[in-house]
Amino acid sequence: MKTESNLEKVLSAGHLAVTSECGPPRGASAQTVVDKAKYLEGVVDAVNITDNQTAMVRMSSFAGSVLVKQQGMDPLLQMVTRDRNRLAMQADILGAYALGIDTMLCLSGDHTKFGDHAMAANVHDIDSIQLIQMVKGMRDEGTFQGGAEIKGVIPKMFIGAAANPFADPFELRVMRLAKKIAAGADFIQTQCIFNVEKFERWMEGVRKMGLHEKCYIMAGITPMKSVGAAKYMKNRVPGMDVPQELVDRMASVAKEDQPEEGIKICLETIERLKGVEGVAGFHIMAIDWEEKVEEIVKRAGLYPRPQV
Amino acid sequence: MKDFEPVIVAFCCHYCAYTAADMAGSKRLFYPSNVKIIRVPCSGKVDSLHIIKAFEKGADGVYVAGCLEGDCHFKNGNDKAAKKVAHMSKYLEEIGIEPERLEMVRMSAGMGERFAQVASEITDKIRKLGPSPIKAAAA
Amino acid sequence: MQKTERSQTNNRVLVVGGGLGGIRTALDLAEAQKDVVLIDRANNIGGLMTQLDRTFPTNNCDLCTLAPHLSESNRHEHISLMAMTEVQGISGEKGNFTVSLATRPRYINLEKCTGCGECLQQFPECVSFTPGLDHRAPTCMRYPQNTPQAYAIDLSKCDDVAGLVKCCPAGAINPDDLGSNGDIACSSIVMSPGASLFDPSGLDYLGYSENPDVVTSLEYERILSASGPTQGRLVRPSNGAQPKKVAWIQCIGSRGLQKGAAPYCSGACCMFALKEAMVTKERFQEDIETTIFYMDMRTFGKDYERYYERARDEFGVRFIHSRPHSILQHPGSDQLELGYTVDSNSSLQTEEFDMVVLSTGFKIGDQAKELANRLGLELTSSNFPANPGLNQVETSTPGIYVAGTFQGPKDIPETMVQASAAACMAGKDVTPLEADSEQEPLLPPERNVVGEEPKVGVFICDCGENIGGVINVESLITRLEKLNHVIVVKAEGHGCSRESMENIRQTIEELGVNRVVIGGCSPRTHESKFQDLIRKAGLNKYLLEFANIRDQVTWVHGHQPEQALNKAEALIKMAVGAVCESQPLADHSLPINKNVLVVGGGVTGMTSALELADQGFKVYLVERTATLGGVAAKLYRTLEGDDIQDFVSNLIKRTKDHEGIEVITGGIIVDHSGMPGMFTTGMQVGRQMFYRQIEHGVTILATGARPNRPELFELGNSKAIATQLELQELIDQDAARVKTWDNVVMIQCVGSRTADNPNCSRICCQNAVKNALSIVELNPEARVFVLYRDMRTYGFQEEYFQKAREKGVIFVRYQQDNPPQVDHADDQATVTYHDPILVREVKVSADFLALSTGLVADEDSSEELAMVFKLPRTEDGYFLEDHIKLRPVDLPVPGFFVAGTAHAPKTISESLIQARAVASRAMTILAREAINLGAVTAKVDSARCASCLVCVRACPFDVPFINADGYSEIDPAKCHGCGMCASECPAKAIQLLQFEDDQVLSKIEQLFEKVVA
Amino acid sequence: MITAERKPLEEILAYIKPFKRILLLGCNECVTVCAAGGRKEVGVLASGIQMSMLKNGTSIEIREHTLERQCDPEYVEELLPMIDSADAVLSMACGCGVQQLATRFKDKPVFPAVNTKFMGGSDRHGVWTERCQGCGDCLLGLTGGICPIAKCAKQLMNGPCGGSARGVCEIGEDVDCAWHLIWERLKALDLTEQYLEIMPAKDWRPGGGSGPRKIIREDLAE
Repeated sequence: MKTESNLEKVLSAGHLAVTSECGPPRGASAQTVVDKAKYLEGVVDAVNITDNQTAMVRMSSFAGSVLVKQQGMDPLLQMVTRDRNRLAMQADILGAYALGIDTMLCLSGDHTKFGDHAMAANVHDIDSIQLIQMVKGMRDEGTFQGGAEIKGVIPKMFIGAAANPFADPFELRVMRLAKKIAAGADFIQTQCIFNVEKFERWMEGVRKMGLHEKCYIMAGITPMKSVGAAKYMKNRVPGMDVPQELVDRMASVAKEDQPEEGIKICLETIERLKGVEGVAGFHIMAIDWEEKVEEIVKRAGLYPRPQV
Repeated sequence: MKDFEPVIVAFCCHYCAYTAADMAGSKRLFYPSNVKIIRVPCSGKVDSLHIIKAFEKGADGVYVAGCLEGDCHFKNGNDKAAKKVAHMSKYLEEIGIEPERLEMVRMSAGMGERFAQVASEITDKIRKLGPSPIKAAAA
Repeated sequence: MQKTERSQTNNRVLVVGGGLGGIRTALDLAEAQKDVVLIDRANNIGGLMTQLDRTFPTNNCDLCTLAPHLSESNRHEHISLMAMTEVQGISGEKGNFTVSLATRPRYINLEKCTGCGECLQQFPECVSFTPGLDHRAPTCMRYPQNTPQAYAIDLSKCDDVAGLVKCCPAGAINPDDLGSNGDIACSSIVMSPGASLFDPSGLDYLGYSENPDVVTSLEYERILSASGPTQGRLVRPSNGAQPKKVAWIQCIGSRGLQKGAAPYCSGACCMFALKEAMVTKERFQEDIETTIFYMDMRTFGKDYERYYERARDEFGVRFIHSRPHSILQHPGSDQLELGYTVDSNSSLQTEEFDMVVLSTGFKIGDQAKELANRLGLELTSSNFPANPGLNQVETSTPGIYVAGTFQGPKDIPETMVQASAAACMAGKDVTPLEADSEQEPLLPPERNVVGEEPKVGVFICDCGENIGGVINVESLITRLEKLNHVIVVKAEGHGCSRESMENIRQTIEELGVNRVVIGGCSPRTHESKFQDLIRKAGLNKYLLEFANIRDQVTWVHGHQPEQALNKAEALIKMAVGAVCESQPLADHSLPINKNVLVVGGGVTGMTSALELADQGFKVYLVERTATLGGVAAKLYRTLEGDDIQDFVSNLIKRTKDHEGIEVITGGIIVDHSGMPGMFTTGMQVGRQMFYRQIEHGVTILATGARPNRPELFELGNSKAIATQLELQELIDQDAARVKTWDNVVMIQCVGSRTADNPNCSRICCQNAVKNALSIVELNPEARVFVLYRDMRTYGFQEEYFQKAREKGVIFVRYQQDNPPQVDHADDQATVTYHDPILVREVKVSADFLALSTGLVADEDSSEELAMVFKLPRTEDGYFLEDHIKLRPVDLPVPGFFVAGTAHAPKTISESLIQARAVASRAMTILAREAINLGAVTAKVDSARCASCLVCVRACPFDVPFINADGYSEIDPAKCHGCGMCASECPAKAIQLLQFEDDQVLSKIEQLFEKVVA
Repeated sequence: MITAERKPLEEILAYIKPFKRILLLGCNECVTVCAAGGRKEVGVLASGIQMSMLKNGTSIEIREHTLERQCDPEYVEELLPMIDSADAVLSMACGCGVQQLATRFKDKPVFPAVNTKFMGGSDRHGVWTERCQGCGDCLLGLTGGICPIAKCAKQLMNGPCGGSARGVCEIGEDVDCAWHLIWERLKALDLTEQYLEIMPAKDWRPGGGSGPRKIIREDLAE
């Protein structure tokens, strides 16, 4: 065990882990964070707290994580390299660990162009892989990125990274994962999987390089609320791969039955992925639909969560 | 402005519009005398600077007349001219001159009728727009 | 009638017919310094092409491309043009003909007529028109470049002769004109009077005579034409409404399909119909439907197949393989009902259309036939002049040559090629004139005006009433006299008359005028005349500006004399402003090296070499292989039965023996430099790869094509399967084997008209017919199946196709998406195909399967040569000519020509025609001592140049380059003078001479002088 | 080459409003090549300014001149005979040229007429693209000759983000994914192994941020 992280415990015990996410509000209300987190209590092993998701200003991931921690749950601090330089990020890591946060996800972040501050500078002092390296260096070497020694308590973070098996160039996707693992990623949360076949092909490549043995791979799952949402993800969200059959399937049922159809698809996906060697768990991203996570986890046979 | 007579400069390609203008002549097709032709070997020879200087000196309207699409004797001079005209139209707007005062037209050497018609239409249009703001300010 | 002896010497060529072909022949000869008399029956030259709206495959308006040829031919010092003239009779022989000519009266003195059109305005009924679709055609001058630039009077229609005579401001009308008869001596004659079009009136079932909405393709062309009777509005003649559905019916009067139809294929109608349908679709898009009813789409010309594909795939033209048998109009309906059947369904189909266009073919009209008879030419059964062998432009009478549609049906590019070839042949019979001996009188030295204050002389023509009738020239003069730098303003009456020209010259000399402005007609027609004038007055010819106050002022503002006067003043002021900025310019000229490099030692290259060497030019003939002869050396007989082996070996012998030809075999071109008239080309020769350089003035590419051999239909896997090329060898060399065959199958379009090689190989259909005929001749019991997509036996080849059918050869059409299937054993091939008439699969066990594999460009050689010579190629690797229509053998790089199958697939006799055509084109350059490149070229000021590459990129002809000093350099010998580099140069480092910025800006300044002081 | 683009006329007019006599200066180097500030653009701008002024009922005297290179002091000396007769200088050169003028003519207001954009090159006639950000520590040797700092929207140094699709960046259809290009190039060069090496966090110091960067060649500097 590298860390005290609950997620690491669940994964290392060989259970299929479950995580979900909670987007902090675009305001200063702590209660909103608490309310959203409540839906996930006892249902997941860690709750991702997003960091200025889609480049829109929100309550900081750090503060949101602290609020979740206060509820006795396990937050997973997301950190993007877009908004801060390496000094700020290392400072936050120290602070977060001091407040009991021991799991994080290292990302480069959506470009500011997509958010509400398109005019803002994209910092990108380092990229996501270099962030992973930096966090690992802090944990395993006890040094800051600049080389100086960390005084006293060393932040021991369970380090996560994202992977998108669907983006181009496809052949580079496994190698890029390998690079993230080489940099120090302990676990991976993938982009939402709709094109299961393509994901399986990716996993094949992952296994060929033995990467699934070096790192826990959690499959990203998103339930579609409606045919509109399906189309939006298919056409508008960069890096998403939604096969036309799924859109057609959503469209083939009445509007009021579409939410249920979406959940069915997501359950079928989980079921199929359980059988894929190397899948260590599921990361369920129910965007603006957190209340359904519990139902999904239960119907997928992933409930109750193991106590480790 | 009742007695306003616009002065319009027409840069005409030797191979098409200039010939069409001659043809309008041999067919005795009347059109307003406001249009003054400057002959160029190809509409692609028309320089942005010439267009802008024409306005600066007091033109109420300017048009560049080149060959029909695909008919340029020098391959693509007419298309280049059209792009220059579009670019200069934006600049005119910046200066505060109605961009409609500048136009690209296309015709073949045989189109005497079209030459006369274009000359009449553009003269009408410029007449409605009134004197160029530059000329008005200088007056 | 007057009887005049028109000439004593016979050192000239008579060209009969002033259509496009005749003009080309005359120009080629004249440029080769040979005298020509060009006669035409019509009032003006130009022929059929002046009636076309647009031409395939560029779909351009042809007026602008044809016009320069027309005015060129009028100006040329070696050409005397006689319109309204016909041949009456002939005597003598090659080298010494006497031809009697008769010229009808024009009643207009061409010397005096200014083309003002006053007669037409006042007496429209007396001025003869040229028939179009509409009898009220606006003018008998069909287009502004009419040559001669004059009208003609039809005196029989005139009641008030005195009034007519008086109306002419130039006094050019002469009612006593009797015309003239006379004899002319000449050494050779080129006949290109053209052909007529089939008249469908006799075919009742098409309803052409009754129904106005059934038109011929030429009539449809006139309706589409901007200069036509409807000014380009497409309307139904019956009711003036825009048609929604138009159908074309092909092969009207061709292929022996109707009563009175010719037995041959007219060759050009398929492309003609495609063009009309495309132009129609282009204009009206979704608003109109176009349908073509065809027998075989014969798009066999260079890149024509692509054109056909575009029509179908991009323009949505619909094609129905059928021959409609009736066009009906039911009482009360305004629709035309077409009745037809299609292959797979024998029941009658009908469909309604708004207009039906009949694609009428070429035929020899009675007049042309009579003319041929008068010349004593032997004719074929279709009344075309018979030719004795492989040279299509020869006739039964030595010294008389033919070109164009009079020789046989064809399109414009082929007419142009034949016209040049005829010029080559006819030119051999005359001797060129010493270039300088009878040239213009000695010119005074040019005065140096650099540094002098501008002293401008303004000369204003009143052009009779044309200008003087609208504006008061005197008051115009008063206004102009005060202009800066203007030292004299004079009215000159008809400025272009001999007397006025002399006055102007004297004024220039007496007053020391150093810049001249002419206020008169259009510089397009008269600039060169006045340039010559001021040059005679000791001024550089570029110190001249024109103010077009006739065509662009008085003619168009006649209703507003005051405004016209103001505008005339403005235009002259602008011209004065510009001329003050003008500087003397030197025309660029280059001396000519009179040697010729011919690349490629096939029949084409050898023929070109021999033609040029016969006329005294030194020729280097470079062949990359070790032997001469090319692909033709593997051929035995032509479709017409000529012995090719014999022909080729003769040709090789003559080539090798000719003193003027140096044959270089095993030569590979490796580098090239120079400019037209003085090229240097390096090559490696022989096994040792010995390097040598050759200096030459022109280059002819005759590198040929390669027989295609795609791995299709089991080719190469069985003795029983081979190409047509191999089959013809068997027929000639192993007739015994051929005789044993009971069943022979031929498959057409193997490796042609496919995705890989989209164009038609042109030669295969006639090859198949030729070989099929040979087989049934050897064994009348043999069954020969030809599986084809479209039988493209164009022109006279059609007659052999018909003959093959009569002999029992079975022709079966197959679709590209359902090709025949081939199974093979060692000595048998089983071919299964879908029979569209039987509507079922048919299986044939063939003793021999011949694949029509056609030709492909020789990538190896053509790619390399294209790189060395910087020549463009088509997508499929053939050399790309400068103008597909009018300059089919000239390459875009001046001084380069292409002939034979390096240009596109073609038959031997077609290659030989091109071989002679390039020889003729080459002589137009070689005959000169120097090439005059004019003065309108771009010039770089290296002090300003930022070496930014804008000019390099903007130039449409890739002329500018950054030189060793790091500045842009523009070779005046290559510059086309468009000025695009000058207008884009961001450093203002480039000026286009004669159109310099200062000149343009000065015009603008003068125009607005009053507005902003 | 340094690229630039003319400023909106309105902004230029605001700068020169207080003045009566303007020296409008082009530069015959980069800005000529990118069609922003050569002799021709100087002429076009002069006309535009004249007309705008005239329209607003004022007038201005504009003297047009184009220097070989505005960023070198010797060329700028050429202006001595004309500088006194101008109230202000409007420069169409890049920022380097404008500053050179301001340094040389201490009491003369100098204004930019163009926005200096980036270091780049022309893709084709009329199109220029950024290629270098002058980071001072070139890593093109490791990335197949394609710069992820200048060309990747996120300046990623270890591979493409999840937004790369069909070789196009998530930023927009007209932006190539730099890493896609790098990857294709590494493949073509048979250097794909290079990709697996993690590129460490970059030292940005050579890229500036500590005052103007300087190059001093001891052998040349006086």
